[in-house]
Amino acid sequence: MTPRPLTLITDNWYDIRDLSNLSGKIEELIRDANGPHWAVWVVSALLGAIGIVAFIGGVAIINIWIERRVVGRMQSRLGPNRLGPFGLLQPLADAIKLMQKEVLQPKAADGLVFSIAPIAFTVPGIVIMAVLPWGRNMSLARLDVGILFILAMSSLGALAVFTGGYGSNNKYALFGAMRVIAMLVTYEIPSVLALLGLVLFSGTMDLADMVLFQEKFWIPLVLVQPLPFLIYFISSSAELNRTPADLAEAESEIAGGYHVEYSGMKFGLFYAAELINAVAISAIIATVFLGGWWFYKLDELVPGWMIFIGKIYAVYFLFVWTRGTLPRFRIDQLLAFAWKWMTPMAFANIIVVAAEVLIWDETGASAGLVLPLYIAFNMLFAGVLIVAWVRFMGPRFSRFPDRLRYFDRIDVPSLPAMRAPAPAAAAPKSGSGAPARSASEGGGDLRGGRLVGGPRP
Amino acid sequence: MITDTGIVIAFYVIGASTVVSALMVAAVRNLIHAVLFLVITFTGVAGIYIVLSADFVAMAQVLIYAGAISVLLVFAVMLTPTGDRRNAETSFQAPALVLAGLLLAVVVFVIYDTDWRIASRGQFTTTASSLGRAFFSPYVVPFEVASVLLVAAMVGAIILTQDEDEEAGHAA
Amino acid sequence: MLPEVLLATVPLEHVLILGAILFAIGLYLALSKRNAIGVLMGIELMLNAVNVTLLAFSRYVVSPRPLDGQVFAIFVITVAAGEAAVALALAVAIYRHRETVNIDEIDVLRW
Amino acid sequence: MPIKSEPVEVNIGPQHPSTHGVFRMVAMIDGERITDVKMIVGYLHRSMEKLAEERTYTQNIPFTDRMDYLAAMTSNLGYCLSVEKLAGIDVPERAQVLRVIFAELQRIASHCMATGAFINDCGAWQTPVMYTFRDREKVLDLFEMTCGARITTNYMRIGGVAFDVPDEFLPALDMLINDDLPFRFEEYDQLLVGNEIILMRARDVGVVSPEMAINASLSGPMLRSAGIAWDLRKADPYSGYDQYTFEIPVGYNGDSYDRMVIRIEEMKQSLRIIRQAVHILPGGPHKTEVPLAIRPPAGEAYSRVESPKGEVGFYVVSDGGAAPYRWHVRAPSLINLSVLKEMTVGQTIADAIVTLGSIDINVGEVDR
Repeated sequence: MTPRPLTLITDNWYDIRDLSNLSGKIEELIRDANGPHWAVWVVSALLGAIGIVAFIGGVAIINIWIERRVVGRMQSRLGPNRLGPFGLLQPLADAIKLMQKEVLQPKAADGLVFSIAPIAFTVPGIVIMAVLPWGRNMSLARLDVGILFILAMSSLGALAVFTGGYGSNNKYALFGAMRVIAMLVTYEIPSVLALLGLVLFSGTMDLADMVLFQEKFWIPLVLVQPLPFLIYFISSSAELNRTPADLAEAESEIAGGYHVEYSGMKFGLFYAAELINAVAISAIIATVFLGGWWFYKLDELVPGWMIFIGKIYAVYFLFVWTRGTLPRFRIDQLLAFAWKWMTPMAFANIIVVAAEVLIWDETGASAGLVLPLYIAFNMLFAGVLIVAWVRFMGPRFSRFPDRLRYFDRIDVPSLPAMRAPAPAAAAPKSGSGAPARSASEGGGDLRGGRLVGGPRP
Repeated sequence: MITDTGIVIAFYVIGASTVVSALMVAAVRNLIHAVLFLVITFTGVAGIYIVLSADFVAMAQVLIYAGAISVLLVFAVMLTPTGDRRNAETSFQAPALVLAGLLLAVVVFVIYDTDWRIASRGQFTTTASSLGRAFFSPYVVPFEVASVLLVAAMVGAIILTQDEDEEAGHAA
Repeated sequence: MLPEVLLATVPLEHVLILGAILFAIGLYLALSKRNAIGVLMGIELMLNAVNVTLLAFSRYVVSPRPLDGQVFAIFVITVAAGEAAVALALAVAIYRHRETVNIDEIDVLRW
Repeated sequence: MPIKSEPVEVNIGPQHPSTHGVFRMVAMIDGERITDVKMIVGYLHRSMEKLAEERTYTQNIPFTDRMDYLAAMTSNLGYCLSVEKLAGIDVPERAQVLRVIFAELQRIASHCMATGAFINDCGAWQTPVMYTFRDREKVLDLFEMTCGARITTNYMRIGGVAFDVPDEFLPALDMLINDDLPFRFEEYDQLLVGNEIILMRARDVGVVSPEMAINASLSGPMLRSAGIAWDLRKADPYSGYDQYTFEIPVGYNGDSYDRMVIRIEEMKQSLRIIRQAVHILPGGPHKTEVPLAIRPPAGEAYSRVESPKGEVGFYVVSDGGAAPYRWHVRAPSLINLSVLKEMTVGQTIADAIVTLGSIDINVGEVDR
């Protein structure tokens, strides 16, 4: 895909508020020097690629530290703090350690597949970065079908995970691989539907145009589309294998899942790619929901890419937060959640959005009137939909568990040999429906609980 | 007419790698490897689409073929027992080879023998929105039929893979 | 400037030949593979080859509605997706009944 | 006709992040469902019961530390009670109360560990473990203050306790049980009890029916979760437990969730006991003087205490010599583990991990 011609910026090239000034300057120089016409493309592509790879390298290094520090704070401990100021050099030490380690490969592993998987896992996350608008004129490849590209690329990552899990010839790894496949098939649908609502509303699939839409109407789309934000956030955390849905690695169940056999830098690639993918998804959310490089008038003072990175890390913090807080779902619960909850909600949302777009187009009302109404309605709609779904489709356990029973006296049954002729003391042994309540008479105090005995049906 | 140097290079590189990986699909002995090579082929074909300036179709290709159909294939392969995961040929191998070769020869002959009405048109600038318009004005009936087809396929797939015991239970 | 080689164009014939090669490989796969899934892979490859051809015509050939080829390609992809789902469901169903996906052995309808 | 699938034999353990040590569980797995479980124990077997026959009664106390190394105090206590019963040794009043204080502190420490590790097995990313360890550390600090050790305390002695508590102990304890831990337990209540994901993961997972619990001789939270009110501190009081007011929380369902809630409630009850014990802590000696090499009269004795894991019993047979003739330990971890197969078959692999976590085994005690 050829990128669109870069708009020449009249600003000075050293104006770092917009890095496209630099590439524009270089383009100009090449034109002036009568260079070959394709050199412009090569140079600008190289510049953008170098910038993105540098950013990703920094991300892979620094995000380990960020994640460990933030989670450390959440877990009432300090996190890495020994190596360098605030432990900032810790990721470097980790990386050096990983590089030094021997790369083991199981004897029965499928060699080619085993080796390709970490690389194939890393590529999509990096490629996604190319279509993101980093500033008003800063996107390496401005695709008309940017959102479709993102969805296509993020679906490739799961196949790489499957490849690694299958190639390892390990049962745990195969479990992880199959779980990834099942989750991909399931979570692709709500995430596509969630983004479809946004595409409908903004009328474009171009990410740069979506940011411009949000700039034009002075509103981050998350306000207009709260439900897709939730759906996309949850389903992308499933695609990213992060903790509420990290079934593919599930350390406590399948001991690391698909990368259980990887060591050394191959494991390092998996680890780095997870961080890169997390940042890529955060960047997507920051672009389409939070307005990318635009933030009211701030983008005239601060370089757009700085605002964008700030938003990326705000979303990334949400990911770290959920990871540090929530336990994991079971695979059937996770899949059921996608099919029974998120997919119908996403469909309902699309219908609502389509109606809203139609109303807006037909009436031609001004944005200042329509958008606040839509915000209010959509927030209300999302809340009502979620609450109603919880009511009707919620899990079968009671919202709050049965209170325990409390006994402060236990009558001990005498042994048969010692038993008096008239066995007065009731045995604490119980039938299936009636657990012991021998102590409940007398001083037995049943504090504020329903006395419903026996196993639940 | 595609004349841009980079695109010309890209076409031949992508085309060669696509053909090679398609050949590997036929050649490798392990069905999973065949599926993985097929994914590379699909991605390569998507690259060809981009060269032909059909960006929307290319992305749909990656999303549907490389993302979804290959996953379905993987699923199906994993559902078959380990012994059946070979990529062997039937006794029709030689006739199939001859037939495919003959077909290729005939098609290539026809390609060179036909006088195509080639336009001197540049690349398409944007396809997504015009495709969308095409779907909703001249092609609205096929579009709806396609959606019906997909629903039918979905229902059919569900019915085919449903457990019969379960089915009986529902009927009863 | 560039050497002459790099100024070459991609003729329509080359794109069509690429499509033909892919189609031939797909045909070979579909006819010769023993595993039902292998056959299905061949069919998908053939559909892809057809799409390449369609898009090539859409790109090169004069037409009042130049995007028709792409529209048709998208319909082909749609049908291919449905077909893949149904065919894989069939493969699973056949495996469930006959405990094989070897198409040499699926021959109850032979006579 | 369902798709015929090949069951896979998966080794969960001995080196697995959630088997709490070197326990090994060979599971036949069909898809994600477990069809059969074989338990293999013994990787940590140190033949303590045999080694004890070569050592004096006092020398055997450290062995009990290393059985349930997460609840060393209660193991110490059970063993000392059995020898005291055998030799007819009286324990001073102060030592009795100190024993209760430390046993209940140990219960808090052990339940903290069990709860945190259980949520970790549910898949949380170390956060609950860090929270509960924070509180466990404070308890262990008190142990260190008193006897110099944190885990393998070796604190109880035949006839009393090894050392009297230092002067700074009681203020520190007072701060812990009145200012610190109550708020922490409230925090656990808010975070864990009623948490939707934990409910989804642990409700109706690893269910023990009351019959099964009694037939398999389960004890501790496992038994109480099944709805059977049984606690040795009430049923067979030792060390003066009958003079404290506290309650035994009992569940309804016998599932993993009930076990977790029961553990959290028991920690609160332990705080109650400690408060009363501090209140009545008398002066006097902390230990009856007994000879280092006790030679109890020939005979046998069995004494049991309610350890955090269940009923830990020590059976000592003396032939009149300086070493026990036979020493046997009823280890609650091993016996609670014996129903693992019944609890896990039919569940998914993820449920099995949760179930195992909710049993709260300690492989040091399982294998001895």
